Amino acid sequence: MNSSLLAWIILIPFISSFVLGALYLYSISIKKINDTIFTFLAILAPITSFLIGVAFFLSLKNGATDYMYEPYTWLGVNGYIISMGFLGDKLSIFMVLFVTFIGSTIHVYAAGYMKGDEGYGKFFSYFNLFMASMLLLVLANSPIIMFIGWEGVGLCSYLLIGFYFTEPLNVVAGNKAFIVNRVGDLGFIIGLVIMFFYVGKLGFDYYALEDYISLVPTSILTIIGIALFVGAMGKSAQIPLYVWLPDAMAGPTPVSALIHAATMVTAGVYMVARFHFLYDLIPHVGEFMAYIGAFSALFAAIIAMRQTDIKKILAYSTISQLGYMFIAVGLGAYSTGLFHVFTHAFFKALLFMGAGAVIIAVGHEQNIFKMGGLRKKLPLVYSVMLIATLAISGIPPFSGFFSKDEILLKAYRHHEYLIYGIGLFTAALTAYYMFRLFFVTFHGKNYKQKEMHYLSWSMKAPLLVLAFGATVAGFVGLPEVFSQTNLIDEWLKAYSGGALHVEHTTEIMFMGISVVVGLAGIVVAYVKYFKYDFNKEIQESGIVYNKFYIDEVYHFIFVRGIQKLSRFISVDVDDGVIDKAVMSLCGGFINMGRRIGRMQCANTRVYAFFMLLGISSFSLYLILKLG
Amino acid sequence: MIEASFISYISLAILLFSIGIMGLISRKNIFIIYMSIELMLNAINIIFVTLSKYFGSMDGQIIAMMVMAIAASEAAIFLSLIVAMYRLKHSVNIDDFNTLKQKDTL
Amino acid sequence: MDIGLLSFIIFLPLIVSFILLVLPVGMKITRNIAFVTTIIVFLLSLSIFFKFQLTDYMQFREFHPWISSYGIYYSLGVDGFSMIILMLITTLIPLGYLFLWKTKKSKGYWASMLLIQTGVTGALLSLDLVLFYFFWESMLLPVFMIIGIYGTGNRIFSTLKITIYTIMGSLFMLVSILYLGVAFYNEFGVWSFQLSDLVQITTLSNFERTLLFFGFMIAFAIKIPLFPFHTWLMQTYSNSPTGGVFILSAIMAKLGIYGIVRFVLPLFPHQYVEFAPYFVGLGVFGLIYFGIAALMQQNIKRMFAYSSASHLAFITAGIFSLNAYGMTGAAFLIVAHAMATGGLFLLTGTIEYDLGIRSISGLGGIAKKAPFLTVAFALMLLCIVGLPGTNGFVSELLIIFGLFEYNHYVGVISALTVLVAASFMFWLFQRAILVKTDNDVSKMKDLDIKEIVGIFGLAAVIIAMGLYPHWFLYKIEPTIQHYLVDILKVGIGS
Amino acid sequence: MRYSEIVYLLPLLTIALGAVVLMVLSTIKKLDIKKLSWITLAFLLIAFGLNALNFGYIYSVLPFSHTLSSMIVTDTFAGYFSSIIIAGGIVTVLVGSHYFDKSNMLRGEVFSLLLFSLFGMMLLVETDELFTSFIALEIASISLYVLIGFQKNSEQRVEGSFRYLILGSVSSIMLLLGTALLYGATKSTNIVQIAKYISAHSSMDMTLVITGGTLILITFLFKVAAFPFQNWSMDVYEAAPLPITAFMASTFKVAIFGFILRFVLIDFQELKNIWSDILFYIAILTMLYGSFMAVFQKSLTRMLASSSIVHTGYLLIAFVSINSIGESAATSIIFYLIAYFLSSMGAFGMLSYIASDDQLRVTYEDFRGFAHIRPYMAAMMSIFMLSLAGIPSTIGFIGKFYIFIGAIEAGYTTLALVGILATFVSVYYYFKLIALMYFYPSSEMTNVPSLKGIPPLIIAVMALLIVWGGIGNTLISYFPGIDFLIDTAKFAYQSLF
Repeated sequence: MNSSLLAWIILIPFISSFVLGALYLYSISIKKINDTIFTFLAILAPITSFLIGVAFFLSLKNGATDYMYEPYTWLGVNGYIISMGFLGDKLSIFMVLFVTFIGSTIHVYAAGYMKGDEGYGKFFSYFNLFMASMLLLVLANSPIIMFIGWEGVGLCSYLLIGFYFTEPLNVVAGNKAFIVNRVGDLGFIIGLVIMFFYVGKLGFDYYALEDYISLVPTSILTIIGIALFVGAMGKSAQIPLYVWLPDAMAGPTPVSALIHAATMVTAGVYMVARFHFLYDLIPHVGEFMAYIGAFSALFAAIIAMRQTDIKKILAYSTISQLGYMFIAVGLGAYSTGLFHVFTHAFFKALLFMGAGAVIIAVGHEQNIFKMGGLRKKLPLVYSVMLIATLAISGIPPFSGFFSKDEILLKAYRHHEYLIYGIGLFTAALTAYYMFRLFFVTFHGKNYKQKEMHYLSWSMKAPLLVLAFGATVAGFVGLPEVFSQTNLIDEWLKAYSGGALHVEHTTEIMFMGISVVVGLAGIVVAYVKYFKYDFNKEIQESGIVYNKFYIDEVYHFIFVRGIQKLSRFISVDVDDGVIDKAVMSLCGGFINMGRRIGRMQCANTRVYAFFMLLGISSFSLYLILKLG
Repeated sequence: MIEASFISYISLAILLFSIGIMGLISRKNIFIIYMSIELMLNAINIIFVTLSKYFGSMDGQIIAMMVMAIAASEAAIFLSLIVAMYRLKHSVNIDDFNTLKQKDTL
Repeated sequence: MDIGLLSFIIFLPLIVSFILLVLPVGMKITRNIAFVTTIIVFLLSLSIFFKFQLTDYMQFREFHPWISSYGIYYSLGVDGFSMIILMLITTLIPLGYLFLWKTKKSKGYWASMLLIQTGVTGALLSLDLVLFYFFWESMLLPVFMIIGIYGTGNRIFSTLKITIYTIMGSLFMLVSILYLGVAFYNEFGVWSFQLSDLVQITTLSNFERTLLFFGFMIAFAIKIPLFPFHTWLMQTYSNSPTGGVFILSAIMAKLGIYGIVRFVLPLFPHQYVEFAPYFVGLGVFGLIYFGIAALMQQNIKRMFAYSSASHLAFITAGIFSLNAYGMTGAAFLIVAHAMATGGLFLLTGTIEYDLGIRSISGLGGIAKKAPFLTVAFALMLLCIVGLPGTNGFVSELLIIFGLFEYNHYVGVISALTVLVAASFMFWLFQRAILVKTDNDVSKMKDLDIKEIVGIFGLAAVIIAMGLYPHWFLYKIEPTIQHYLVDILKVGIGS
Repeated sequence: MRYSEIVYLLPLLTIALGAVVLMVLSTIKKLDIKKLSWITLAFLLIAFGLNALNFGYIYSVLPFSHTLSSMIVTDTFAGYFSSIIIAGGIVTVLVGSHYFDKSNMLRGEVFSLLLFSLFGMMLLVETDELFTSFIALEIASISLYVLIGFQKNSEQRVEGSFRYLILGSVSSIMLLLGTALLYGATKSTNIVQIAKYISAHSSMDMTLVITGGTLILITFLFKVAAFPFQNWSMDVYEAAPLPITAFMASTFKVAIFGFILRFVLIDFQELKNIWSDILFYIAILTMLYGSFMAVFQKSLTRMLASSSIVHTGYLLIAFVSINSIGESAATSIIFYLIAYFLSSMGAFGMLSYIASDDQLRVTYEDFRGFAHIRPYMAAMMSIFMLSLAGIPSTIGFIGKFYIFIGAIEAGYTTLALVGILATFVSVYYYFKLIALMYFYPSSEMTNVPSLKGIPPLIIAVMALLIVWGGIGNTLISYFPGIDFLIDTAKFAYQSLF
């Protein structure tokens, strides 16, 4: 297979995006273009990329070596060269596959969801730009090229969150997402620069880095590791940089499904896995990462319990699940983390698309307490949502169970009992809040009857595909107790962090615990919300509902603080001190002139006196000079 | 002998010159100012004449004559201006003439 | 006497300008002819770009006696560093014309624009210090006119302020130039103000060199501007007409940086190295200081003024980082920032033209009315922010590399640039362009076809430079190496 | 006695003859100002042409040395200065003719007085005898006193004239006193003889010589309005009719510098170090005082007057530098004098032309929006301002360049820095005028003469010369440019020895 096709995986969506964007601008300013053309162009791109990805997958599966394609020198300074290069190895092709697959389904879904929207073409232009950036991120062969994709997805996220940009809230959310991500990027760049300084001059692609990273002292590696992880925190919404993700739900639901649940937010996990050679050397940073992940998981789950906005609940659950992934990658079990990325992509995309369908159906209402009893009206959505909710709650045989269980098991086996405990508890909470959402939305009593909107097939079909995926995705990573071949671990052998052999009985015991915990959560939710009475108006409030006031605290410290500082600088310092000093110097000079001007008093005798003074000073000078 | 009288003449010149300068800056009457200037010129004339005598050449004397001529022409200007000034202000006080004073001072 | 390509590039606009001023032609003809002139100059400079050889020598030399009694020569030449800036200037100015096309200014405006072009290209290409100073000061006059006549607000005050401020700086430079000339004369017995001659001076004491170094630096620091010489900038930018502020920000400020690299570095390598820490510190401080100050500005141009100052401080830090990364990055950021900020000012100018002068809170909802403008605005803004895929990123990354290599802590702090610009730029974009407000923006028109071609051409270059920077950078590589190996090593060696 | 030597005296004699002829003609009522000015011009042009005959090579002749007892020397130096002085006369007549014509107070005697004054100035630069220089100075000055106070019903004019008369006489007396002391010390009033005495007795006590020289220097400082002898200049410049102000500010200064350069360079080659310290401070104070005065003026005349003090300061910088770098400093003084001559003559001339109709006080405010009514005149005025401010591409820049580089070469970097500071301040008051002319929409100016006739043409020629002098001859090699001016200035210097 020609390795240059790697570039086409990225280029196709990119070109598609460009063409769509140009057509859209043409369409709105000159002549209207039919939406069908947009749809066709838009959906073609991810599918083509997916097919190329499949071809690479098959080729790698048949034992081909990693594909490397370096079309040109990106930058060459001081004799050191950074190439624009793409790497198709097992990890990246794995990511390509699921990104393009999920991407394709969501494209189809979006074609239905966005139907008739004014910005139809724009939406797909952004969407394909996102695909291109994400694929660039995945396929890059060096951290710098990865960073191009990394920022590209951030930009698309911004654009798509603020898709309906006339509403201030959306744009503010977009800004927040971008800025918070930039804080992460700051870390990423610092890590990158340090890495370049220490090893990059020997070559800056992953291979070279892997070869030479051991030359760097551990203390430096620790800094690099933490700096890169800060980047991951931003992109993957971990404590303390998670605040943007819930707000990001302001974007259209397909965006939330694709970007803010399935793909982009997992970039951090992917990045850590990509740098496994680095993190393998610094397990203490990994542990820190795992703790951050665990606390993020717990914290987000707690907040999710009291939220009322269906998309926000899902957003917090995303943060929570991402926390699980970081537990895995932090503990060196990269393949396990990626496994969860994989299963999560399916069920979370499904959840969001289901939620989107619900939202559309009830006429753009997002508060679950204003829904209720939708089971009969939306039977298909009901059933796929059930599958997804079960999957996220960790109930076998749905996909989430396997991956989450494996993470918990890994945590236990690494003797990280606290993490294990948190993970387990979070699992219970997850089951609880997800079923709370589910029951309130689809069950309950005394709910109001609502006008239902029609759901097109292009929205329903992807739900089915993903439901299938959410059900069976877990089987690619069956634990040892069920199957000798864990496909994921096999495929990503290099990233599995060493086989952790566990006794079968222990393993089954752990599974049992997980299931019991998950069921417990469900039962509590059932009791509380299955027959939820919509007549009694309860207002959610309290510290948890208000997300522990973290947003407000951030706002106060950072936003207000910097705004005050900005005013201080431009008004007090610049205008008040520096400019004033300059101007008063000039004014002082002129005033001094006015004072001295009194010498021009037009009195002849005074003038003569000055002359005399001059002559006298000359005389004095001569006396001194001649002695 | 010649030495002593030389010093005396020069001293006289210095005295006259100093009186002239003092008159220039201390008196307000235009005429006196004019006379002070003439006094200074004549003091220099004395120097020239004395030197001429001392050197035994006529140069200095000639110069003195010519200075007188110049002083005369200056006098013409002086007197006509004084007339003009008196016409304008009916005053011979030099301090009354300050229309050209600097404006906008502090 | 033969007239070389560089002379032609410099003086064609001047001659055309005078002819247009004297002939009784109308505004439109003046504008059209001026535009054609800039296009011709652009093509000429393009030919220089392609004929440029990969060496560190001065190329396209021109050398004629001018004032022979003091050894002042009319001496021109191009190396890699000035070549990219030449390309930048000759590309940006025609673009500016496309945007200023519809402004119904009088013919003096267009003539002044041509004069400015002569001034800036002349300063850029001079290799004789007196000639450089000659152009350096001359280019101020048309700017003075443009801001003063066509500006807004308290324009007269700010015009006088910028003039006096910059002349103050350049007079200090003049004294330093003269001092160097005298030192050369005392040592070699002939007068010369050639850069290549003056670098050979050995007799100056360290103290003298330090004073002279600051004599030069103060001129450039005011032009750039560096903290604390920046207060003229904000007033001038907010009161300038679009064309003036476009020239000031996109071109003239960059010449300050250019001057440091072209003259200060070779003349005072030791001082350059010795004081590099302070200037790096000043640069990084300015980056953050101006960046934060930009956040709460109500006037778009004033905000861009702070934003420019922030970036230019960063560039300054880059050139003082004493290594190839920082210097290459700075050279590249000069180009990137000039393009982006120039584009932004032009776009802002269109908004101002349609809606009148308004504060940021008086705008909003433009995106709906003018999608092309919005897209162009966004692209320029992303370049300013340094988003990967634009040339802004490449250059900022290189500078951060360079600064990190210079000093780890400074490098880490300078990485804040990714945060600083983003915060105010996106906020501005939100308030001024995107979000719909109660303000009446019905008069807003989208870009016309000329402007679209121009601005998207620029955007294409920005992205091309972001995706394939090497193609643009390899020509200046020998020059940068020359600076580092032949000149800076001397400074570091002490 | 060779009668051919008369050639060298012809310019001087032509001027003198002109003065007498015009005095006679001015009594004829039929001849109006216009006709008289043409006659004056004819004399001046003849003199200029005669003077130009000897241009371009180094010569030094003592014509009729026996009859005149070597008190007149005609050399390249004198020729050079004479031509500037005559040119000053020509420009004054041409630019001022409109003004003289409009102001009915002035009568035909003006031209006679002007020529007498020119005669005095020419004599001043051509004499190498101190007492003759006193006479020449008095001739020049007395004519000027009269010219200033000619309108005897104007209080301002008379007062200015009188003040100038008193203070000017005192300063001339200093010259005379200095001459007396030098005569006493050296038994001669001839510059060359004095120089011989000084070099022969260099080991002896020179107190008397130095004191005499100092007194002459004081006269010079007074006439060029250096601190602390500067007060008169602003009053007198304001009081005088504008063409006369222009004449005084530019031409008279040239003559005085011509005289003092000859005196100092010939006589005090060895002793000039004596004054360098005090002249150093005087130069600084002069520049500062002028700057302080100029920044707050509202009247343009007064601004130009105070800025002429600053320019005196620049010239003094070069004058101080003469100590160590004689030739180039003298050259730079000569060059700067030309630059200043062109710029200030242009600026004052333009002012006088603008003010000639209504005779109003010309202030900054009067120029508000001027460029919109008279674009070309505004452009010329801007060129003069730029040249005075020393902005590149004008001759003013080149002049400053020479002065400052000379100062640095002579080791007076401090002076150069103060000069730079003064230049920097000057940008403010010169550019303020440009800003006012261009940046305001309309003008309330009434009765601005339109751009036709000879005066604007002459002013335009000067503006072009200023620009040409600033750009030089890079493109057209045959045309005289900066190098030509410098070379002739050097010839002039060399002819002194």
